Amino acid sequence: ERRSETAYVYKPQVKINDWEPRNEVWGKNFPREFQSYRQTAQRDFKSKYNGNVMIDMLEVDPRLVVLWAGYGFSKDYNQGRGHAYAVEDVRNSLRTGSPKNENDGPMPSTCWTCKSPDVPRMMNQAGIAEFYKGKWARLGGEIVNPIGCADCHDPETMNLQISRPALIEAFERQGKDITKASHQEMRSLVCAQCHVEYYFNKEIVEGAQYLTFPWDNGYTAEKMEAYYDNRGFSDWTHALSKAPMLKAQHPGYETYMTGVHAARGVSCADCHMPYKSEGGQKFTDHHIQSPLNNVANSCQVCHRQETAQLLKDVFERQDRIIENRDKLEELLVRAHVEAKKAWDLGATKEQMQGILMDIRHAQWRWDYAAAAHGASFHSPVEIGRTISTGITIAQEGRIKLARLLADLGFNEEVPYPDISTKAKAQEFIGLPMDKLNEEKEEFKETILPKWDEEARKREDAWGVSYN
Amino acid sequence: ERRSETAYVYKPQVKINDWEPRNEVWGKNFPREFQSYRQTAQRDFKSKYNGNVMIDMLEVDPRLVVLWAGYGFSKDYNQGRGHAYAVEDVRNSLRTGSPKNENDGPMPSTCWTCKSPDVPRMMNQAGIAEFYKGKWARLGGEIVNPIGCADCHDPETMNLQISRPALIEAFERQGKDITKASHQEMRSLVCAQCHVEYYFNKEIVEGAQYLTFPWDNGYTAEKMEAYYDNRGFSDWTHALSKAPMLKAQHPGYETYMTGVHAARGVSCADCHMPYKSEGGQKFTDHHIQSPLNNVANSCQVCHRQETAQLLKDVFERQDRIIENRDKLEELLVRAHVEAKKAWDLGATKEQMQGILMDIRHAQWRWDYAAAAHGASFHSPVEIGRTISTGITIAQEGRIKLARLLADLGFNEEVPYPDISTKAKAQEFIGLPMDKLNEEKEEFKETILPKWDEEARKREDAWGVSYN
Amino acid sequence: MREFIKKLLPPNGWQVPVVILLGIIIGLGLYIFRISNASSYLSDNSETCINCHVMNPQYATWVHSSHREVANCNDCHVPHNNVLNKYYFKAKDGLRHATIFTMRDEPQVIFIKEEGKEVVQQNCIRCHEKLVTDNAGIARFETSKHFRMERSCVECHRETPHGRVNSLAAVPNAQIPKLETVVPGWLDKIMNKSKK
Ligand code: HEC
Ligand code: HEC
Ligand code: HEC
Ligand code: HEC
Ligand code: HEC
Ligand code: HEC
Ligand code: HEC
Ligand code: HEC
Ligand code: HEC
Ligand code: HEC
Ligand code: HEC
Ligand code: HEC
Ligand code: HEC
Ligand code: HEC
Ligand SMILES: [Ca+2]
Ligand SMILES: [Ca+2]
Repeated sequence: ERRSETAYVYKPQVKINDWEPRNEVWGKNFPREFQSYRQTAQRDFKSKYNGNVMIDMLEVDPRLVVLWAGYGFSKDYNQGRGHAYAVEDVRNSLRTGSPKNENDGPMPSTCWTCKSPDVPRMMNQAGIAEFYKGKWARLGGEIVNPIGCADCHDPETMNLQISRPALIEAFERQGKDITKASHQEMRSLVCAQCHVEYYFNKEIVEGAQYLTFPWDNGYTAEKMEAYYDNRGFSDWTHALSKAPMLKAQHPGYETYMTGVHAARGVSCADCHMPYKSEGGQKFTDHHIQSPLNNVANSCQVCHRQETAQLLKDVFERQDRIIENRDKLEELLVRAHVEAKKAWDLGATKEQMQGILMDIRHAQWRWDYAAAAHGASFHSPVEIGRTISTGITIAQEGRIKLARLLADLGFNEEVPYPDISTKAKAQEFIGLPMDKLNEEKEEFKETILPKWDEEARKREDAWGVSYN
Repeated sequence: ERRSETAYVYKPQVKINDWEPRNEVWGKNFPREFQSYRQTAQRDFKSKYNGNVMIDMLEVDPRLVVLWAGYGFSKDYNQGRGHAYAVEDVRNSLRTGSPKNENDGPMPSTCWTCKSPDVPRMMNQAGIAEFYKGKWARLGGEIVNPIGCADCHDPETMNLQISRPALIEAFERQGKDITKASHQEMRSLVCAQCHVEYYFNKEIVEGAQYLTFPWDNGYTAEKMEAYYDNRGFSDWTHALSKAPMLKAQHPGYETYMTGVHAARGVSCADCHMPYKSEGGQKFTDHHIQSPLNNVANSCQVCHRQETAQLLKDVFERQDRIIENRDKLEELLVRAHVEAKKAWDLGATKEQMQGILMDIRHAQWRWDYAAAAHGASFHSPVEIGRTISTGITIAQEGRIKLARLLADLGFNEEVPYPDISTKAKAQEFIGLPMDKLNEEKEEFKETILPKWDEEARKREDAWGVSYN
Repeated sequence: MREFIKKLLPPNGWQVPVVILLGIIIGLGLYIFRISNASSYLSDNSETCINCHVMNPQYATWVHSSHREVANCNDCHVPHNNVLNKYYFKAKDGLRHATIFTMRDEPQVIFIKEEGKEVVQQNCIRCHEKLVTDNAGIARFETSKHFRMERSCVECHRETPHGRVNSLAAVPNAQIPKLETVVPGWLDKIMNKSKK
């Protein structure tokens, strides 16, 4: 077998140990891949809806604050940027709060799972369920390297590998064997470790917030909804409507799987990590980003249309989806506010029961369509379908609300709140933003330097072994 | 110039006169095209939603009867079949009624416009506006040949041509010159003479139901809706809800134009009239039909996927669209019934105004999505978008209705009528079907033979001039 | 630099004929341009080729192929490695075609010449290079890159874009664009009349 020879044509500069989390160390052996990886730190491209700049989604669209009232996302939510920022962003987010010690803060340690190649290292050290136990702050000094080589590669062979148990377990529960995945499938599955909907299952191991992908019935909004409904699971109770809510987090892989590119065998890497030529050498571009910043190497490998036409194709699909997604968002704000009004007027739990389930289901569908920022291009027909069903359900809920409100003696339109800015919306739902921001500043000044110091010491001790 | 020589490589058997409506005569010169054209009379293929068999849509989906209450379509509506049936079907439809003489019947002569190559002949004889005057029965003896060669071809050169003024006029009003159309565009524009949304404008020429395409603002549902709204036009007043309704008729070209195949220059003929090889000759397959009965020659010219996969692609898109289209249909039935309830309880015109416009707009969008039977494949993203907006509007109307009904003292769900079969639905809206069917039978027995006889005499007199 | 100039020059065997041909072209230039609509031959428009009816079968099959929207005749049949070579090849080929055609010597079934085949092959690779060389693409096909690059593409892709059946007799009624009568005279007449 001379098949794998090319993999060893390179002269390795350094030895890369198992669980090596430091991207710079891998970079010594693979300078091109590393250089391009480093470009994920760029902040210079904004497309119509995405790009690598920091986009404060709550500012762009303050309705989100109301939809997430009572949940961390109403404090802070940004459109994701490059992999190089993964650790920085999870540290800075108001969602992770301002823990004062390792047992403090709103988030569990599971939140680290998709942010760093230190994760496989820690999982190996402590065990999977142990990793998922305790608070997020507990691992602050351990997890410092942003997403990188060890998340996707085997250091011996450089083969693509699955380093996160949640994906393997999800496949198992579906009766599929991930080790049988083809090379081409692996070029998407490495992404499916993170760009997927998830929840924390507290019933698997006592005390662990066990990372779980809700795929047992399938990938569509309805199939995952049924999964959660059957388990009586909810992420939080809405502050206004008291509905038992679900949060969809970036179901990128799931929605991609329902689109035509997946059906034709086109992988995530084909568009987000195309081949690149530099100095007569070809390699995989590790500058993972919006393909709209790189149409020539991505789309145009398969499509001969001009760049302008391909951009138009993407924007046209996004526009057609987002028009109705925005509408659904407005309807959901109304539903929450109307439900609150009903409670205020003395509605009973029995009367509200069906209405709250409608709100739960409609918002789940909206989030399924919105949370994966590529979905309106990855699978526009399916996303459009999902939004339509969401609109129907939201409006059914509002019809029931209209009848209930009339019963309770209020038979007119409930006024739409003034939520024209993020600040107004956060005030409307009663968030003490000044306090949250102050505490975060203090956390950054006092706790973060300690974490970094701890990490520096550890990594210095490892050193680098040159060949 | 020897350019056009090939056009004469064939030995013409007969001379084809201008306005020759008889397809058999053309067929003498072009036997392959004619033989394949004749196959449009086949009734042997049923796909998931379409095909060439007779599909009684009111039986398949009795809700349609309610949506069209007060309008001809509630009596009779079939999914279109092959071109060879165009004349037979318009004669047999209950929509054209049972005229006793040439000044009788519910339909204007304009109804013939898209059914036969006798139409250009008659338009040339009488003039365009004259053609559109009077009743449908007036031209019964003149229009007998089903859609055929003279509708699309120039008899001299066999070039594609536009034989219907409505398309030329619509282009002119859009500021476009149809004579500048490319060869490839013509391969769709010949279809756009008929597979388009239309209405009868009574304000162009006194006494004429002037065939007009409402494209002045554009091809989307919203753009055409604005066209009609601005003119205060409505096709009929709904029998239950009294809403001023619009009927969308097969906006096939318009919806196709919003899809990716049109964007890539793929024409109607590419899929519905692919090239065919027979006995060492290649020619355009004039068996216009569902491409799903001919995937190899149509789709697979461009797509390498297996037939099963391509069929799956089509069905998947259709399913995803039709799920929500069906839902919207149900919501519209509810809206009509609820509106009737409101009238019954004494609602005023002022109270109903906004609600009726919602019903009009929502049903227009539903029809835009449903009437062109290919649309859910031709342009699934845009059709999905349109249906979503339709659902929002229908439900807004129903929220207003809920409040109005509560005001009028009725604060509960209005029961959904039992319309589980076509017969029940037609009874529900009060159609005297037995009478209509009896009259039609008589019309077929007494009037149709006269029309045929008149035509036979005329055509016998023309003869055929062999070379 | 010398490498560059060398690249611009036509292949060895053709350098002499080129000089002669250039002479002829310059000599008869104006005259030919006027009578033959020659300016159109400089374009890449596929319609140019069907100025000759013998090209109709190829036009008809091409216009029904998936390449219609993405590749015109010259994209495949003229070298694209440099500009000079492109027009040199065009001139050479065009003159031969014109001569044969003028002498009414055209065969019923045209076959591509070896040299033309090589041009076509290079053009397939020119457009599809990424697809046939990048490892993502290769992963999708059974055959290896090596195996495919060394054989003629058309060996496998026999039907791309003209198909196997494309003699003059095979497409007797092939429609070629001559769209001056999209709106027939009679309709034009009565429409104008009804407007006034
Ligand atoms: C299954 C993998 C996974 C888990 C578990 C996960 N994330 Fe993420 N996270 C992602 C992905 C993927 C993105 C990029 C999303 C995008 O496309 O914008 C992201 C983005 C982020 C961002 C940057 C964008 C923003 O929202 O401001 C923050 C902060 C973040 N996550 C925090 C968290 C927290 C807190 C938790 C635990 C509650 C968590 N993550 C758990 C995968 C995960
Ligand atoms: C270990 C978890 C993980 C893996 C594996 C992963 N991602 Fe990400 N990805 C994230 C997180 C987290 C973010 C958001 C980072 C932030 O905003 O701080 C992100 C951001 C992105 C972005 C946004 C970049 C920008 O410029 O806005 C893209 C595109 C992306 N990922 C694509 C991919 C693809 C394609 C793959 C597989 C080849 C992949 N990701 C694998 C976690 C992951
Ligand atoms: C988010 C996933 C992901 C991360 C992180 C990642 N890679 Fe890769 N890498 C890939 C994929 C996908 C390929 C293409 C594999 C294929 O097609 O077989 C690849 C290919 C490679 C190859 C093979 C040669 C080539 O260019 O195609 C090398 C070497 C490599 N990566 C090095 C690195 C290094 C060094 C890092 C860290 C700086 C890194 N990778 C981080 C996903 C990743
Ligand atoms: C590795 C090949 C490949 C890459 C890379 C690729 N595509 Fe495609 N694309 C396809 C295939 C295959 C189809 C399905 C059509 C078909 O079967 O021919 C498709 C379909 C499409 C469609 C029609 C589907 C729809 O939603 O209407 C659009 C638009 C499109 N691609 C745009 C893009 C853009 C933009 C990019 C880059 C961001 C891109 N493609 C990258 C292969 C690819
Ligand atoms: C056919 C090409 C194609 C494929 C395949 C594809 N994407 Fe995308 N992706 C795009 C395009 C185009 C966008 C929209 C970018 C924009 O709006 O700037 C996008 C957007 C994204 C974004 C948001 C980018 C940003 O700027 O924040 C993420 C994250 C993402 N894709 C991840 C994935 C993952 C994970 C997969 C596989 C499961 C995948 N993509 C498969 C083309 C593709
Ligand atoms: C602008 C062209 C046009 C005009 C005008 C027109 N039709 Fe049609 N008609 C069509 C097309 C196209 C179809 C095929 C629709 C499909 O795809 O099913 C059709 C189908 C039909 C059918 C067969 C299917 C069915 O509905 O049962 C009947 C009957 C019919 N039309 C009657 C009429 C009548 C009556 C009128 C006048 C009110 C009329 N048509 C006016 C284009 C037209
Ligand atoms: C002169 C008007 C006219 C023209 C021109 C026309 N159609 Fe039709 N078409 C009709 C009518 C009317 C029907 C329905 C006939 C019936 O059901 O009796 C129909 C039916 C069809 C059907 C359904 C056939 C089946 O088996 O169910 C298809 C497909 C179709 N047309 C495609 C086309 C295409 C493609 C073109 C252009 C190449 C075209 N039509 C041009 C009027 C027209
Ligand atoms: C609904 C429109 C339509 C009708 C009706 C129609 N044709 Fe055609 N015809 C076409 C189209 C489209 C082409 C392809 C033209 C092109 O590609 O240039 C064509 C091509 C042809 C050609 C050129 C040779 C070939 O096969 O491509 C002939 C000859 C022909 N038709 C004869 C007929 C005859 C005879 C009839 C009547 C039996 C007829 N056509 C009816 C639309 C039509
Ligand atoms: C003349 C060429 C041609 C023909 C014939 C053709 N297609 Fe396509 N198809 C395309 C092109 C081009 C695209 C756009 C993707 C791209 O840019 O590569 C496309 C896109 C698609 C897509 C993806 C778009 C979407 O809605 O998601 C599907 C599915 C598809 N075609 C199926 C079919 C089927 C089924 C048929 C036959 C009924 C067919 N095509 C006939 C050229 C063609
Ligand atoms: C890319 C291929 C493609 C193109 C281009 C295309 N169609 Fe279709 N068409 C289809 C497919 C696939 C169906 C669905 C057939 C089915 O469900 O059996 C369809 C369905 C139809 C139907 C209903 C067929 C029936 O059985 O009654 C009509 C009518 C139709 N198309 C007309 C048109 C017209 C007119 C155009 C151009 C304006 C056009 N189509 C362009 C592929 C195409
Ligand atoms: C003046 C008439 C005429 C025009 C214009 C014309 N051709 Fe030809 N072509 C011919 C004749 C005659 C032959 C047959 C020559 C032979 O068999 O040696 C031919 C043969 C060919 C061949 C096969 C023989 C070879 O040279 O390999 C190709 C390829 C070809 N033509 C391409 C084209 C292209 C591309 C165009 C437009 C740029 C074009 N032709 C324009 C007359 C013409
Ligand atoms: C996508 C590439 C491509 C395009 C575009 C193309 N051809 Fe060809 N052509 C070919 C191939 C491949 C062959 C056959 C080569 C072989 O048999 O080795 C060929 C052969 C020919 C021949 C020789 C006859 C034969 O069938 O072998 C003629 C003449 C010709 N082409 C003319 C044209 C004309 C005229 C056009 C434009 C209307 C055109 N070609 C467009 C690829 C192309
Ligand atoms: C000018 C660029 C160009 C040239 C030259 C070209 N192609 Fe293509 N080819 C394309 C594009 C773009 C597509 C995709 C077409 C589509 O999406 O419908 C394609 C599609 C294909 C396909 C898949 C669809 C089909 O028709 O089978 C094959 C196979 C193919 N080309 C082979 C060839 C061969 C063999 C040659 C040389 C004879 C060639 N190509 C020359 C651009 C080109
Ligand atoms: C030994 C046979 C063989 C040779 C030689 C060959 N191919 Fe192919 N080609 C294939 C096969 C097999 C496929 C896959 C067909 C499929 O997917 O249905 C294919 C597919 C393609 C496709 C379509 C890819 C897609 O996404 O649909 C293109 C384009 C293509 N080849 C171009 C070329 C070019 C250019 C060459 C010459 C450099 C070439 N081929 C040489 C066998 C061959
Ligand atoms: Ca981004
Ligand atoms: Ca049909």
